[in-house]
Amino acid sequence: MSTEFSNETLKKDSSNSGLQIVKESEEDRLMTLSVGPQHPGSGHFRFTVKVDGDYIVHCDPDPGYVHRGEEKMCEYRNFIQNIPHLERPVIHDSNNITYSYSLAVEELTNIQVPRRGQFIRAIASELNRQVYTLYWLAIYGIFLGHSTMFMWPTGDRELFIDLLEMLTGARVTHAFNIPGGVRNDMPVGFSEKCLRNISYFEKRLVEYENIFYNNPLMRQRTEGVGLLTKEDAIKLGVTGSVLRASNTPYDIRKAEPYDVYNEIDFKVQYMKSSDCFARAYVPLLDMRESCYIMRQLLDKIPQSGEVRAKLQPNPKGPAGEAYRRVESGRGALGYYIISDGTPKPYRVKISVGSFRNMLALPHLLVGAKLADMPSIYWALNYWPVEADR
Amino acid sequence: MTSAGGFIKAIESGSKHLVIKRFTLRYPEKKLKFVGDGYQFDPKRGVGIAGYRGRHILFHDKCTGCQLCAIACEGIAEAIGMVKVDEKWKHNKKSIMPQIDFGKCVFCGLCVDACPFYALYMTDDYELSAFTKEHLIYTPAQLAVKPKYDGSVELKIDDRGATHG
Amino acid sequence: MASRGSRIVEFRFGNFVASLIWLILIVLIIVSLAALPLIFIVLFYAPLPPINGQVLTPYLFLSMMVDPTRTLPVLKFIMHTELFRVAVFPGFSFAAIFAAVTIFVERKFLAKMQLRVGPLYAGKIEGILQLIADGLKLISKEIIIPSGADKPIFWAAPIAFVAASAAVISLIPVAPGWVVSNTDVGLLAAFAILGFFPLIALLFSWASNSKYPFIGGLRALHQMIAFEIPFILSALSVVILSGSLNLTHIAAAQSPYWYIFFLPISAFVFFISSLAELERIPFDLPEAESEIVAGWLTETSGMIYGLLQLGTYIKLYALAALFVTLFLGGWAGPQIFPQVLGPPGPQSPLIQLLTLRPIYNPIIVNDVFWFSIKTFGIIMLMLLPRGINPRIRIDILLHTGWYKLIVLSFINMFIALALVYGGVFGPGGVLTPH
Amino acid sequence: MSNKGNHNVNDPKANSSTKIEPSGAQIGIKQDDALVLENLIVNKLVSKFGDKIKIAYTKPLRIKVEVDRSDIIEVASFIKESLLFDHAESVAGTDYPKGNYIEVVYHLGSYTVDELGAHVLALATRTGREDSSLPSLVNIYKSVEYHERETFEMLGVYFEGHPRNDRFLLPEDWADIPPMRKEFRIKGR
Repeated sequence: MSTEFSNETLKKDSSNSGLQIVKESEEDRLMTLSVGPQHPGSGHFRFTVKVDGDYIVHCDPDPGYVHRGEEKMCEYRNFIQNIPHLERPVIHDSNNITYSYSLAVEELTNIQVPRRGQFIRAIASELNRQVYTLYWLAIYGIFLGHSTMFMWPTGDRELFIDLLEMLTGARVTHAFNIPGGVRNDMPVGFSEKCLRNISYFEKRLVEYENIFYNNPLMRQRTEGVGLLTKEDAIKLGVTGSVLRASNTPYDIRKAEPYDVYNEIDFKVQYMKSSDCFARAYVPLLDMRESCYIMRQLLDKIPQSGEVRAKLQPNPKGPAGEAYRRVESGRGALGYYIISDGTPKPYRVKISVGSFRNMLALPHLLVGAKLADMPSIYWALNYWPVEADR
Repeated sequence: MTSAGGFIKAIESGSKHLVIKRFTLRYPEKKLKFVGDGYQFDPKRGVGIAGYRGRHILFHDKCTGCQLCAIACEGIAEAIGMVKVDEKWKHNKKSIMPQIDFGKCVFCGLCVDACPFYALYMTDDYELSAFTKEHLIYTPAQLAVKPKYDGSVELKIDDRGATHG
Repeated sequence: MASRGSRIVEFRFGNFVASLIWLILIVLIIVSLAALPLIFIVLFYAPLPPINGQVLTPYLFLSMMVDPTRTLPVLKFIMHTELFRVAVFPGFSFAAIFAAVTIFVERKFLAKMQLRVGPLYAGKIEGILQLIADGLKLISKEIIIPSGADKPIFWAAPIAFVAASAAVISLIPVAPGWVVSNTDVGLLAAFAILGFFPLIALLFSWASNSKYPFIGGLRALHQMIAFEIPFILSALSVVILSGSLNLTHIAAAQSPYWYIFFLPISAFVFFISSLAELERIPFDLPEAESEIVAGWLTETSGMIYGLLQLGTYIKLYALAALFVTLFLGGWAGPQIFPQVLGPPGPQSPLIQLLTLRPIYNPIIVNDVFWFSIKTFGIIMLMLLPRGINPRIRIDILLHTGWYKLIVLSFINMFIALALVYGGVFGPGGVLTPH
Repeated sequence: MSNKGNHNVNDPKANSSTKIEPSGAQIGIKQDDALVLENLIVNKLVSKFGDKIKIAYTKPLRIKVEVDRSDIIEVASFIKESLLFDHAESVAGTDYPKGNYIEVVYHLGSYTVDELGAHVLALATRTGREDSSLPSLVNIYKSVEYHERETFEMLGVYFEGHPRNDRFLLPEDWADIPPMRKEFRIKGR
């Protein structure tokens, strides 16, 4: 980008009745574009960009269009009643957003989850991760103008939605994790169906690579675009696939294994190239790894046993605080809960990956081309509703 | 010429799908089959029984009017209100039973978890459209009706792809 | 109880027949009360040509409906009028029907590739009437004009778009002699008309008085100008081989060997450039919806949008037909239609009417058939990238246009020149048709 | 990345000694094998800053440090430079009307040191409820930028040195008190 402007235009000055040379200022060259909230490529989110020709010189995120005050609402409800509304920010990943909440409440109230319950939780969490990532991938496809890549993941998402519906009874908002375990046991025939769907899905991932990831046009659009170096990624505190695409193998499931994840053998998927392609490709690797994790979980799950610890309708523990994290589809998802000994939490702070990744948006967009805006924005794995809470 | 190879692979992958079965579920004609009879809860064991969480069914011969479902719903959706019913039951002295506003209900099923008398379950029925909001308020008498749901389609997976039949 | 609208209305054949009879009755009433008197009045004042040595009167004209001996000559006369060529075949209506079929086939084809169903409910069979439904919807919609818009240009641009597309159609021969305007500068005229499109896009985007259309219009301008040059250069090698700019001559010159065998690179460049010219995926940057909403179409609504879409698809047909004319030998193909329809020998007037005896020309029908088949194949090839490719970025696009495609088209131009100087083509060449 | 499976954080006996509104005198460090790294961090902090800081608690993988608002920049720089907690995960402000203070907790994590991947250091500081202001950590931790901005609008804590103490999530026409203050009540509750 050049910051010096030598364009001089002739403008007619009415007072002087003659031609006067007016120097074009920098601001005159810039055009402000509002991306969102009624823009097809924004979601419930708005950011204004200023473009100089085809280059973005300024970016100002303006979230809050779907701010619902989840944290405030939590203070008025008891620990169990918080679950249905806490999963609203990201209904595609609702098992993960209630997972860390349940973990934190269990830490506060000293509940031990039965082993089978822990496994079912992990299975539901992995299934939901697939649902979210497929949805994300579908949108990424349409952001790059690839309509087939929108339809295929949206269709294949049904595989996991069907499984989740079989397991939890709901298709998107599951309200399945609960302090003390899970709401119900696995139905008969679940694991066979799950294994069948997983093995079909693994074949589909090859097709995704053929038509989308290995397509030269997609590579041209994403490779070398939006470079986020490891140092910058750490400085900005991004998380999830964005962090792992920047050559930092950090995954909460590995770094701080919760429930049964320390018994599962898996690798943290990361890439070194730090560009949009890496940020788009890491979720695919994640999905593949997630299939592998699910097979192990279904293999290792105890055949019988309790799935939910008995707890009183209004669980409460001693005063204290807990900060627990899980790895969601968008990275670390932490709950900081302060309890004052009553059945209602005193303060709940949700630390979500989307909010943290938003900081990278101006960092990456400034200096990029306008045509790269969709690929950079959506590769950040940013879910506006979750960021607003 | 890796880029040409990429194009050829993409074209091959795309044209391969021209002969694969379609995935779409043709909804109003065909409906999905669900596991079980809907979400139920066993208060003795303290754990639910897997099933679809559709609209509720209320067993009048078991409901005692204890209001636990309404209390459970209080901080969630506030969809359950207790109303007087014109029925005489020995176990329901106050003659009150839950009435559910499905315009507010979020189908979390925590009211089912709260019921200690096996009186409130959920069913497979999810087609709850109505022309007015008042019609979405189901009285205890309406909740007692067992809905007819005839979903029969399941996801089939074979060599030629996944399909809903 | 809440109303449960799950009861499906069953299809009854009796109701269906009754509705058909009602429809026929209403049409009959309208024809006899309004249309017939109108036709009479018009015919009474219009000068009518002699048919079969007999001066046509309104009475005789109307009697053609029942007398086959009069019907076919009248039809034949109409078919050779200039108006018929412009409006019906091979002019606007033919292209519009082609465009309509293209839209429907594209939707079904794309749906199949994406494991969807596509249009399904409009029309009993696989949503075959979806396009009519869409058209009716677009007509019935309100046309919203932005407050700061330049209204005359805003209104004129869609019409100009359709008109320019139709003007390209008029230059394309579908069979020997069946062309609206058989000029000697046909190819040049086609490119001249295609040069209007960036201007229309830019004018429309400027007239919309909105930022996204403006960016889209500028992109359209960049893209079309960048691809105009390889576009023309790739067609130039065809001109070198055929020695003519007349499209009918070019098509006829390929009678034994199609030019695509000698000029594959040119054909490739022409194909890619026409995709870019058409703003189809992967070159749909001017309408990139994730960046600039809908590009230069952002402020369109109702029938303005409908007209622009119609124009786009007519343009698609025109460029596919141009490709067929330049590289695939136009109408050339083996004769598969019989000399006469129905049984040979003299027949009764009714059979003559049914078999279209006086106006059926097997060679022309065959030519039109092969031309349509080839054009449709090219259109399908143009639809295919939409299913498998993402959108390209503007800098890569311009790079492709200015650097790669121009070089490629030059390569094949040298091949064409070598063929001409080597005595293969050109005057007195080995493969020149005599 | 090492797999720290032996840290069973679900162990109920490990987290029974926590309290709300932790008093400063409680520096009782449990001599537990599972807390080696935590104790190391705490010892480093205590030896560096002495009584400037108060260790609120040490749990497996979690440490909470309380500092005065005047020392927070110094402590935060030390945590970043020497203890290598390189990013902030969240900034949580909590309103305590009874104690008449607002507590702001920075949850700091580390990406660069594998062993610290599971650890979260909570750096807490306090300010009064009237004219609440704190020094911003944005020059030390770039990642707190939006979190602090959110805390400003949700609790009304002005961060000195922050580039934009500005509206963020709330509507443009928000004219009420900051909503996460306890005296802001949701209607009907």
